[in-house]
Amino acid sequence: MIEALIGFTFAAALLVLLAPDEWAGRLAFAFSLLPFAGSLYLWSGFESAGNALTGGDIGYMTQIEWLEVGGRTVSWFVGVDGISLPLVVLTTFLVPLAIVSAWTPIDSRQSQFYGLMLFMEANLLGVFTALDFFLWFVFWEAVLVPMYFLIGVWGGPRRKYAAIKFFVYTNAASLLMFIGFMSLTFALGGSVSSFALPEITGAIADGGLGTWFGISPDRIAMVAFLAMFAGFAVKVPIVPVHTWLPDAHVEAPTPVSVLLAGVLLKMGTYALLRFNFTMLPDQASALAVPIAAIAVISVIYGAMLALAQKDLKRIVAYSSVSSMGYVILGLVVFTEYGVGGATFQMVAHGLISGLMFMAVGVIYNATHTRMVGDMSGMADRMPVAVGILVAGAFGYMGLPLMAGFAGEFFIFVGSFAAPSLPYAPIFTALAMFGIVIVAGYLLSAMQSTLFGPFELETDYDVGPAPFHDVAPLAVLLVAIIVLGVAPDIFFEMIRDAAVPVVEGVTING
Amino acid sequence: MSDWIAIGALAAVGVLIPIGMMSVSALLRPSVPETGKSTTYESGETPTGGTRIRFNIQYYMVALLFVVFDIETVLLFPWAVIYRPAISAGVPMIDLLWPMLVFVGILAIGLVWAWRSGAISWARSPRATSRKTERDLN
Amino acid sequence: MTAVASSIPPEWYLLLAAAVFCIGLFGVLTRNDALYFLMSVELMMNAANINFVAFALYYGDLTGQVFALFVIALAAAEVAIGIGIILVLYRNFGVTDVTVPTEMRW
Amino acid sequence: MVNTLPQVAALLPVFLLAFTGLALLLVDTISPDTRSNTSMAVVGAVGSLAASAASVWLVVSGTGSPDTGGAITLFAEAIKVDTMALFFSAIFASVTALVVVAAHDYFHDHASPAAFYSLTLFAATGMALLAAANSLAVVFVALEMVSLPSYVLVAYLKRNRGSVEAGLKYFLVGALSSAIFLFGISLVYAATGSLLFGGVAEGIGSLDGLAGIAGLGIVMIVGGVAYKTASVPFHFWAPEAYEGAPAPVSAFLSSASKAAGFVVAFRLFTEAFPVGASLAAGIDWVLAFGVLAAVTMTLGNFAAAVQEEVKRMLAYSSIGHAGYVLIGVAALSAGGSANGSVMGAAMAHLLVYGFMNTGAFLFVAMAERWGVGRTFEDYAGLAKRAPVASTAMAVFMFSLAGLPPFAGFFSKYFLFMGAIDNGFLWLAAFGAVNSVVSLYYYSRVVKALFIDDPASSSSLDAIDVRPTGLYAAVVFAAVATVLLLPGFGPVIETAEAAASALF
Amino acid sequence: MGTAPAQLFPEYLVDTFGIDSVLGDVVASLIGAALVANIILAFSGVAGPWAKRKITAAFTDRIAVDRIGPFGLLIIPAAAVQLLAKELIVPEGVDRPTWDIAPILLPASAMLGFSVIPMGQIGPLNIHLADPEVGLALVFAFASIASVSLVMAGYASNNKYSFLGGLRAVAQNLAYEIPLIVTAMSVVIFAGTLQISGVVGAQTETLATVAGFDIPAWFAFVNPFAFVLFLTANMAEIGRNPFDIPEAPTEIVGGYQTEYSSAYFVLFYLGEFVHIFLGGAILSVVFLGGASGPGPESISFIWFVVKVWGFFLFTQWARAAIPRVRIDQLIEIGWKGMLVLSFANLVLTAVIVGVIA
Repeated sequence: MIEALIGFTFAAALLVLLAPDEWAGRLAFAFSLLPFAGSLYLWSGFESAGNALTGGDIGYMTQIEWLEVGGRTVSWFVGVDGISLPLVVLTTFLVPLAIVSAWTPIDSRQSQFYGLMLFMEANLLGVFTALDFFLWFVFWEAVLVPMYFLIGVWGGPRRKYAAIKFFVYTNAASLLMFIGFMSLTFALGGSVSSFALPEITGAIADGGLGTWFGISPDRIAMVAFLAMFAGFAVKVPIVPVHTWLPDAHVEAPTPVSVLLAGVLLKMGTYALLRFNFTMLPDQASALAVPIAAIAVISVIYGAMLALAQKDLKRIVAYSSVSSMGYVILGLVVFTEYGVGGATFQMVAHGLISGLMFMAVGVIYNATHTRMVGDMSGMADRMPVAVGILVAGAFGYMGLPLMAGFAGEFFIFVGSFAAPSLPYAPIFTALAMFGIVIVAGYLLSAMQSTLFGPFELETDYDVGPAPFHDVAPLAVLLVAIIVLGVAPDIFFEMIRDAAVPVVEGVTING
Repeated sequence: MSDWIAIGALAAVGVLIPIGMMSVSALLRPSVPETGKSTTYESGETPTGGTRIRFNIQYYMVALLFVVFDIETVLLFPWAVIYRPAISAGVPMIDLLWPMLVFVGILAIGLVWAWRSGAISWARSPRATSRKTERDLN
Repeated sequence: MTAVASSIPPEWYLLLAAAVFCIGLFGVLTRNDALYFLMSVELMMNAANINFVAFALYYGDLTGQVFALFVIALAAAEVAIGIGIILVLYRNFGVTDVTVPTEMRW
Repeated sequence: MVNTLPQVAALLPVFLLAFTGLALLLVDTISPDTRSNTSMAVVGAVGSLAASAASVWLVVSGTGSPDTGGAITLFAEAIKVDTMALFFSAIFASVTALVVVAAHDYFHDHASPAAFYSLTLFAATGMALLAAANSLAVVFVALEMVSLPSYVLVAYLKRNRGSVEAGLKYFLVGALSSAIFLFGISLVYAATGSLLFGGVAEGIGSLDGLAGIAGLGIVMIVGGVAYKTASVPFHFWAPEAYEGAPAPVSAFLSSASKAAGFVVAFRLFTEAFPVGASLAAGIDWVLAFGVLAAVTMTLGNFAAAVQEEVKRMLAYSSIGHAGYVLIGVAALSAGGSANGSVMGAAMAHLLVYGFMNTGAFLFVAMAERWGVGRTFEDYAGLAKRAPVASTAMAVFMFSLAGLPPFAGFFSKYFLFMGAIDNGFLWLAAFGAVNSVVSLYYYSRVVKALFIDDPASSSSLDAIDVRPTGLYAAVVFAAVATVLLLPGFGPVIETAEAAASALF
Repeated sequence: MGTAPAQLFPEYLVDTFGIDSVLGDVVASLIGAALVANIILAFSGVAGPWAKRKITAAFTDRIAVDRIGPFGLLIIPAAAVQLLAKELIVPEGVDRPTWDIAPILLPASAMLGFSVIPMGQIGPLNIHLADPEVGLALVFAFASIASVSLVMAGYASNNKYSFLGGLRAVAQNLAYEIPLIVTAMSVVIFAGTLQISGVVGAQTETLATVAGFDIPAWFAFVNPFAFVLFLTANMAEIGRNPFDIPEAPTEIVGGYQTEYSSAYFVLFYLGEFVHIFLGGAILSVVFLGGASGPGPESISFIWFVVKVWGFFLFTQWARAAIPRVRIDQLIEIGWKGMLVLSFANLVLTAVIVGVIA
């Protein structure tokens, strides 16, 4: 089933690549609906419980041996559990919307653009479903390639710089992570016979780590944890390795920003959850304080940076850094609500940041500027789009009954009384303070751009956005509200999968 | 005793005789240096141009072709020597013949190719052939 | 012949071959002219041939001798190709000095 | 089915390549004046594809593998066909097919393309023979059979000063190194009294007082191998030759010829000079190869990073890749558990490299055919006019860099892992760091093609032709590079089995 | 190996005088070499030039050399002294060491070829210096050095004609060397050895008896086709008419020897004669049963002289009777005709030997 999903997306990407530019966008949208339908089908039939890595049920599992080398098999091993399924749904849901939102801004080499979007979608699906390290890593890296082109070819004026910075940062990070993981597998030696993540997780839990090149198992585990954490931190991103993100966002075209913020950042947190926190819970809890500190710094620092920006896209980008900080905090506290909330927040943030970027993009399409000081009174000219933007901003601030509230609420509930994290209340309180800043900067930006008299000198009329620009915004808004009203549609399964992770940790002190 | 001593002896004698004649001549002959004598002989005319003339490329072609076939003879000689003894020893003729035939056949293809692509035609184009002059024939 | 040859210790052949090889190597390293280079390389190959023939005799094993024949053949082929290349070199650059052509950075 | 054929049928790929070369001469003989470029290319491509297919078929049917009775020895043990030989034959024949197809367009207005095709095929024959050599004599003869046509191929554009200069330099270094190689063989013969690998190995095991001679000989042989594989210290011909040579020839040399050098190394240093016996005799070539590998990959990569011309960059990167593959020899240890893995991974890398590197050079050939310049700047914006070829080039570049979605990643990965398993962590670390460096300069090409704007609006007008053969070859190489990722299982397993059979 | 060869001349000396040491070997070899050299010089330095003039005169219906001595025989020493005493003119720009070595190399190499030729017996003396296993290959190798000396002379003389002559000499030698050797190889197939005594020994049996007269199994009779090929190639190899392209006086003055005078010229002249006689000797060894012939063994030297002089007469007849071929004809005949024919001959011979053996 999952193979069909990924395979179809690849095939669609190829077809769109070869299609004529004129109807590549429509074709891509049509094709992209099918994976969404497929993921809904997966969701509807999903009954598994537990975490895929810790011996729980794996939905729609397929395992076929691919190759065997040095006594270890690499296989096509895919499946979903409560953590990955929401992300799969998020991906397939966002991509069609992003494609529609690209119809206006993308006006050259369309077939290549949409082809790459679908290609990226296929690889993202792979990342979230792969349960074999190699397979996962291939998909993980394969996401970078279309992203590089999408930013580099269709981006803004500084697109080359942004694309290369993105590429270098994420690749260096991948290498670091790869080395970390590999040293783990070497230390495991003969106790594993494949690169399947469940098997490796099990082996580590059973104390399978051995001495390797004279290094003790504990130290290897710690080094691996740090290397992988550093690698994923770039992807998330966490302060201080976040600097590629604003550049990439600002330069990327709107639909690409949507996917970048909506899905690509979740790869980092997803991988952190899967690898660092599920496989090496002991190391994670040993390092809980520094990690929580970094998380809180991300929250606060990201928000402060956002406050200082004039570019709407940059504001949203930095606020993403801030939001990701919550996710890390949720993960590191190792409670049912913390981890579950973090996962939920991934989905919620995916939707909300997607909405924000898309709305900013709609305004940009009309005004060709994103600078806060350049415009005001946009609400006059584009009432619908602006209305949705405002709604999205409130979602970002954590307005109740919207998805963002649910995610943050779960995280704070989980983290406030976390047993494994010393000084948990302080961290939580500091993180909560971030919300205030978010509210501050979003409100001030809204105030000056959207309201008041219309002031923008253009030689053309700035009118309401076309339907196909606004429609995705509306759809996203609906989804955000639905998720906010009924978080259980995802949280139920997420919690199923999160509990085994939490149980894996031995609480020290 | 070694055959090679005798061969070396004849080589020594063979070199000594010319050197002896040169020496004798050096003692007998007069020496009357004069610039006119020492100019290059070109049928009595004043020499023109340099002596390092550009000559027909075919000389190289022939030389390269020779290398190919000379090597062939080097490798064929051992075969020729053992052929009859091997036949007498009861080796089937076909076993002895086919390596040589393959070898010669490959070279034959090479020769035919060289032939057809004009490597061994002294004058290369029909036009050049039609106005063969002394210079072209070199 | 065999008596004479086998009365010479094998080290002498090795030394002779090494000497010839070094002469060739010296020529390669000190001469700029492509033709000298060719000759020097031939010397080096023939040094190897000395070893092959001498030790074929020493071990009473024909392979070395036969291989020497092959080497002679290959050396000739190499010279043929070398001359061809030197010829086009001369056509293009007007010299046979290997240090002159510097179309590309070294 | 194979078992019912005569044993000599195991050499089918060699015969097919040789016959094709001869057939090409015959084709040209039949119509020397019409110079039918197309018919020659078709014959050459069909022949080399047939050889490739034959190799694959023989591998699949288990010819020469330990499962079906072990390696097949022919001609008084001078030839030994095993899985490794056939594996490499497949590489050589595939690269030859690509090069021949591409050459059809590259030499579309050349006066006499005939010799090009047959020389390529003859060189490929030599390579296939080299892969099956079991005697130092066959090694040398086959090596020369590869080298001699290669010299001519490099200098094939005889009115192009760059080509001639490249040919000259390639020839000079080649002749010198083959003389050194030969002298090395003669010293080994002197010390061991045999030219057969098995005999040499026995001799190495029982050297008395001649270890110095044998050691010197092995050092010289290492030198010869280094030349053929474009490794330090005999690497400096490579940038010149690859840059000056016609691009299809560069592709051929840097992929097939290099692989030929490595198959010699693999065979020699497992069968003739086994690690254990050599170390026992005090000849530590493992360390020598380790140092060579590290220096080669570092030098190649860092030199490639500062190049301004794409072809030259590829040339240096090819040196870097030689360094990676050398790990396959350098990371051997006596009785090491991962000997087979690391050498098998090196073989697999050569196979993958055969496609991706050939493809990259053929893209350069296409650019030369279009007449766009040679520098990175000249390639700017080519993707706007030639998206398919540029996409293929991007695939090659990322694969060469070892980015995970492409086959190049797997082969490198298994190579480094094998080295680590055998206790050569430092080599793997060198390789990994170099891979990261390489990403920089490979991505420069992609950046130029896709992201940079053309220098002027008219600079893309040169792209006025769609050379079918070149396109076909480039696209095929790209598809192969991509498909080798899912299809990597059988490749690496075959390679590992083939390599393991040598220990 | 045929009949056991008679004792070689130096060995005979060693045995006779009982000087069994390396030094003795050397001395005996030198004596033998001196004898052989004398015979060669007698042929080529004295009798040859004289006979050439007489023969040419006879063919052209003229009278030649009859003034000095009986039948003008003393003209040879007179001419020698005269030439030796001439001034040596060294043209400007010659490449001196090369220019000097060339005239030494030509006669020396041709003379060296005689070292393995069995010249028959004078009384008890078997005039055969050496009989190595590779004799036949060796004699061709020695003979080929001549072309090196020609090209040296041509190149070193700094003269267009000389240069062309040298080049032509090489081209011609190259073109006919292969047919020559391949044809000889067909003989080797019969003989099964490269040793000269073996090749000669293989020709001693009786091929057929016609009218009570035993025809020996000379390869000229066994394989006349090969004989004709060999004869032609041999003529070209020694550069005699109609293949005297390298000198071709009407085209390029004197070819490679244009700039030579005095003793140097004499040496070239001598060398050419030695070369002709070597060609005859090779022919007689390979195709005409060496020094053998009817009658007792002890007169075999006579037979050798007859055969060699027969070949010499043949060359002189060709010189007078056949016009010189053009260089393009020469090269194309060599590569397209002789080469193909010689290979056809080789394959046929191999098949025939295989069938009858």
